[in-house]
Amino acid sequence: MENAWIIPLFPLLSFLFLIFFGKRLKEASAYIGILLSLASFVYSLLVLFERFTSPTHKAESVWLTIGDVQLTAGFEVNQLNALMLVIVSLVSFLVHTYSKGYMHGDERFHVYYAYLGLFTFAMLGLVLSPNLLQTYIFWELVGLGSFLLIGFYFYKEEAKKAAKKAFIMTRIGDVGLLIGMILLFWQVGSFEYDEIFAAVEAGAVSSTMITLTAILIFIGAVGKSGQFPLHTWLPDAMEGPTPVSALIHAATMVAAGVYLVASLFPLFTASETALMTVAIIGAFTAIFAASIGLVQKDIKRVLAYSTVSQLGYMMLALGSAGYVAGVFHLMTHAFFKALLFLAAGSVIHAVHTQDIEKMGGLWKKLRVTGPLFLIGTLAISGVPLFSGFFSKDEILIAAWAHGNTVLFWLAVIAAFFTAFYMFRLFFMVFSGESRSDMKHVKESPSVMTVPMMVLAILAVVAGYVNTPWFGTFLGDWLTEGNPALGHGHIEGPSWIMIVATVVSLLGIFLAWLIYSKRSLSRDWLGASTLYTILYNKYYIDELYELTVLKVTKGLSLILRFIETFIVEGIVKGVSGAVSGLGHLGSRFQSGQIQRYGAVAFVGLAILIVVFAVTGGYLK
Amino acid sequence: MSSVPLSAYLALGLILFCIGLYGALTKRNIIIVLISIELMLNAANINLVAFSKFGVMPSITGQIFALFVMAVAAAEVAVGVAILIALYRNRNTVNIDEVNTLKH
Amino acid sequence: MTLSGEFFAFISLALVAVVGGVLLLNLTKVVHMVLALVFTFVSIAGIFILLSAEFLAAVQILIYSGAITIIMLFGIMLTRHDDTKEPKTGLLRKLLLFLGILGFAFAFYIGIYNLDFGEVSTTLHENNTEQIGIALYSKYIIPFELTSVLLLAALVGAIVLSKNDQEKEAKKE
Amino acid sequence: MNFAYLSILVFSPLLGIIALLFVPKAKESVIKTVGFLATLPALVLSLMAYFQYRSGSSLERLDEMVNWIQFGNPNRLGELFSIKYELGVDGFSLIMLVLTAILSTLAAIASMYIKKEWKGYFMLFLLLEVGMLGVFAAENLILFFIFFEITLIPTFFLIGKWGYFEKEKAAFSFLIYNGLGSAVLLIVIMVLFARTGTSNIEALTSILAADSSSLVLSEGGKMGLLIAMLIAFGVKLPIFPLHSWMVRVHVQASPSVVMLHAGILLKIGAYGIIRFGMGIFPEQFQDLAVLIAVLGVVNLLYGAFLALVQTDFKMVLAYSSISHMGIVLIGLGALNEAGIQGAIFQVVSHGLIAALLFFLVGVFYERLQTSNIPNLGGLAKGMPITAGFLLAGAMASLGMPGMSGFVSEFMAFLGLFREMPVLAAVGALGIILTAVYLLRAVLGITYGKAHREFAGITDLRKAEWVPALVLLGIIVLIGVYPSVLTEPLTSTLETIMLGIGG
Repeated sequence: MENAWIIPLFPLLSFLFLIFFGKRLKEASAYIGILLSLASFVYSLLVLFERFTSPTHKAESVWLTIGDVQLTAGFEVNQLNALMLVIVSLVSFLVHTYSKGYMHGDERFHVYYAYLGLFTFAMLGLVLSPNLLQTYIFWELVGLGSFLLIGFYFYKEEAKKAAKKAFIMTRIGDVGLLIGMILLFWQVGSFEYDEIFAAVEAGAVSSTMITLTAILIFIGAVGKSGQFPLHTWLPDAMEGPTPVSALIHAATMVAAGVYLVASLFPLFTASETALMTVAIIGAFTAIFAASIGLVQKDIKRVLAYSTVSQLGYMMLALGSAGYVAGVFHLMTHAFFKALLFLAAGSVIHAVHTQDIEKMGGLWKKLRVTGPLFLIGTLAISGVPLFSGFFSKDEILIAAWAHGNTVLFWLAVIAAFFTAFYMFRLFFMVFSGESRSDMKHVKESPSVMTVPMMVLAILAVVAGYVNTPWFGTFLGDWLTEGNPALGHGHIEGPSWIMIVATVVSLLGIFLAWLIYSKRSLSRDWLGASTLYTILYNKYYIDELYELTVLKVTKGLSLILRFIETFIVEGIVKGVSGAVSGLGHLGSRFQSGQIQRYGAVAFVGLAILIVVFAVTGGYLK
Repeated sequence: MSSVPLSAYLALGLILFCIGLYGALTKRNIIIVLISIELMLNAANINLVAFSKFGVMPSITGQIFALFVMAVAAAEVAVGVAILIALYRNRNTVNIDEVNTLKH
Repeated sequence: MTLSGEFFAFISLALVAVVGGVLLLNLTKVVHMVLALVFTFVSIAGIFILLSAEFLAAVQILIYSGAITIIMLFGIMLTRHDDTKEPKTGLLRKLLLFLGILGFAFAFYIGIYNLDFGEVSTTLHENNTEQIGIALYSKYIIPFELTSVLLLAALVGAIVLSKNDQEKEAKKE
Repeated sequence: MNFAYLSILVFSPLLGIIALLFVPKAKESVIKTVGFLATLPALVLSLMAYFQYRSGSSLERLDEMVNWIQFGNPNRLGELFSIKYELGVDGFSLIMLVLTAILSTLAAIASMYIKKEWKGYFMLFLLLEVGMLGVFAAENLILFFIFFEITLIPTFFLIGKWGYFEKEKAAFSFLIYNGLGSAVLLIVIMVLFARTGTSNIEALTSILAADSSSLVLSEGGKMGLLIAMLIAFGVKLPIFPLHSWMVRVHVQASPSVVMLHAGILLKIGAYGIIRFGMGIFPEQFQDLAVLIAVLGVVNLLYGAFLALVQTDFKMVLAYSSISHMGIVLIGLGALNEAGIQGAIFQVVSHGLIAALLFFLVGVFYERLQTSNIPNLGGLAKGMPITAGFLLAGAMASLGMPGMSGFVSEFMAFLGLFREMPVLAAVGALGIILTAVYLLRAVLGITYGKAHREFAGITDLRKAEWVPALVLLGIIVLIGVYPSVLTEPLTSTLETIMLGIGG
């Protein structure tokens, strides 16, 4: 555990090596990436096991000295970190493997692997950070990795836009985080998590300050986790390669926001307002994104909105003081959403389109991908016995127990939506008639299917580490020795579980009726205004276009006006004055010595007369 | 001993100098300008010689200086007229206004 | 200031010199101006005699009244003079210069007015030429020799400058 | 160390000028090699000084002092006015010396884009280097001013002769603005010199610090001098609204000149404000802190907004320089350790980043003859490595952690948030805007569909790798291990903090 800092260095090594020598290696770059990510996974696993028995380990050294203040860098292995390490390195390793098949034939293959290495490095670094500053550093680097991978197909105009949007939208959040973090620093005098918590607990920070900083930091999380209103970049980010969507925009980076709130949980619990904000934003995002997901036609976009919605769920959990529920859902979601994305990638790989209207009847052709996709769908829909069921249940209980009745019912409706659109997706892709133009559909190679299988197994069993039936092992472990995080398991009325099950089954049934059995018309909503609004994602992008962008642009133009007319005017004035003086002077330079002599003499005469009359200055 | 005071000689020198100066700065003809300069030099000579007789320490040095001034003046006039002739050959004028090559 | 012969001589010589100068400025024909100048030079030679500088007086007449005036006349003859065509100097400049010179003269006059170091009996008038000769060949030998170099340079320079560049013109043709 | 170490360091480029005198005009490669080699002694010597300082030897040993000019009437004044030839460095100026030496060497490499009259170019270039090194090594205001002027004249010619289309105009506006700035500076220096009888910086600091009862200078006088000094250096920095000359210069001058201009010459302004403004008039500076911070935020936002609407990439970078210099002011306005350290970091960091970006502009301008963003696009296809460096440079510029830009931005804001949180929050908007305009420009150039065929266009040549890689390497080094800068700065900061009583 003392050497946990090595874990992020493996992928960094991979990044550096591939960026410099990858060009010669071509597709052999994949082996380097896979091997090094495997190394960090194995190491993370060892750290996790060690963490079961030994206490939190923290090591730091000075990074930056500002006067008397020393900012440190180091690493910390506590329960949450250890868990996240394993999740991140595992998904990363699987995606590395999967990509070898998916990206086969791309001419910038090695660059892709290099970027994956950079991202994994940053994400692992983020997870290991013991203080806010370091978190922020890796937080930004993660964003960089995400940006690079979204824009991987740089020659596509959409990819370029998406990458830019992703970077800028998250940056808006990041500035919130930065401000919050700095304000907190001047209150506490340190960026260290421990010291912040100690100060908060000791009441050294005023409650308004806690609320303010917590909300500012939450804005950072909102940006990264694609929460409303900074969510629009996440669906657009689907322009990147699909495995990237699985790694970054489903399992790891977008969960960083949740992770951040979880890491700073004691700060948030100290302010009821902050908690409430988190919960409301979370719940609203959950249902908001889910409703958009109902009508999208791009397979990856549906998954993207589902991710946004699930992240909202996690925020709701944390906002309802359900620390364990949030982290638990983060873990299960990482597995089943990564699985779904990889499976979607496999489908896209086979049919070369992302439009679900053009798919259908693939169940028979993709004998491996189909069932795997189904497992993922079942898990996310919260069908009993799958992992999603347990974690979602935890969240609902937490929300109920915290007294957020309205939010609770919102979450229930979101769960219904989730089940519906996921199965809509499933039925439209896999059931029904096979399309004529899809004859050459081939199952993906095993290098792609095996990682999916691993994820599928986890998507099924990961829930059993924390169940009301077999013990809440995860919860107990996470909260061990840290009462600020709340209890390992929150008791709730058992009808919640039944309601959740019923709701999700209802969603599945409805989807089946409409999209598989076709007993209900698919066009029942098609032409309505509601459909249009949903399909256009509530016109949020357009709204931003009209407000923020227009204002910025307008301001720029006004300033340009100032620049060209006022500032340049000053310049013109100055240069005009100078050249005017020059012209005036050059008139005397007639070239006639006699005139020069006359001027010089008159000057001398004046001086002499003055001298004679006043008797001299130096008397 | 002498009935004419030093200041009278100096005043004469001053008047001649001023006349020469005025001529040098206002006349258009280069020859006149040269002549005026000679006049100024002569005025200076009067002063030198006057001081050589009525100065704090009267000595022959003042006269010798005047002698040198004359030599230099002669050289100056020779070169000046030579330049004038060369100029006249090129420009066909002796008007000082048209000699403004310094401008360029 | 008694009305001695010396005073009378000074007054008349000074008058001639100043009148010569003034005429120099106001005559229109260049040759007349040179003539006026000769009067001035000669009277200055007279002043030199009053100041016990007989040798200088002789040199003054030889060089100024003789050589320089002749050179000037050559200059005048070798160039063309359209007195009528010459534009007059601007009145403003003339006025300004005149005021300037008046001020200048005034200031200096304050300085030299009543300047008197007292009379010391001198022997300048005795063997004046011999004295100059001794001083020139003893104390001032180096400047004296340098003067000859200067004159030589002026000689060469004058010849080079005024030489008609026949080779060039031959080439042109 | 040894005798005249700093003098040799400062004047070593003169050797190159002398050597160039004997090289025939037409021998392009020889001239370029000599020009490049002549920058090396300063580089080696400054790096040696840096590492020796890091390993614990004191900087005082480098100080030099020789009597230079003396004048005045001792009977009347009691003593002579004497100007001494004094060279010396502290941590801050040592860093600036190293930065100058590095950038000069790299700019000499980047001078391969010069197309004509290499001999004159390199002679001026080396003279400029002497001036820049001298500015940072001078311990005496008058000596400083002389070196300051030495930088002005070669820069004028370098811009006016070897630039692009409107180079003369740019050169003249450069000269007018900086000339006026220098004039103001000269007045300040002369007043100080006349009032205190010394122009040594340390002596001035201590005289004015002891002058609590305003014997030497009245309070108003000090404030006036400080404001004049701010204007003088503000032109150089440049502070809004004195910036428009700088935009022209950045657009019109050739890449190697802009590398030095953006990298070092602008930083002389910041150096002057920190060293002289803050050092000599600490109390008055405190009174002006709010104004400076506000100016900083204005610079930051104004530059950013204008960069947003430019179509020429060079214009974007020029306005981005204005914006980034705002961060220097923000840091100075904060007037605490974090802020000042951030400002100094930003000085160094922006020097490197701007040099990198302008070098890359030169790289693709050389190949494509345009830097207009709408005419470019998809460059990553034809020139992936250049595009990669460009992106890395942009990331550094917008404050990506792990690169030097972040450390400086972070510290400057850390400082300001302590003193003026609201103003700092407004300034933080600039961070977002920076990302917006840089991405817009850089992605516009490298990403998207290619507007033209890149056939026959080569990616980075070997000689072009060196500046790009070295600069990026240093940027990352500072970003990852900022102690390379903080440790030498410790004593300088302590002195400044002592002055402002914080």
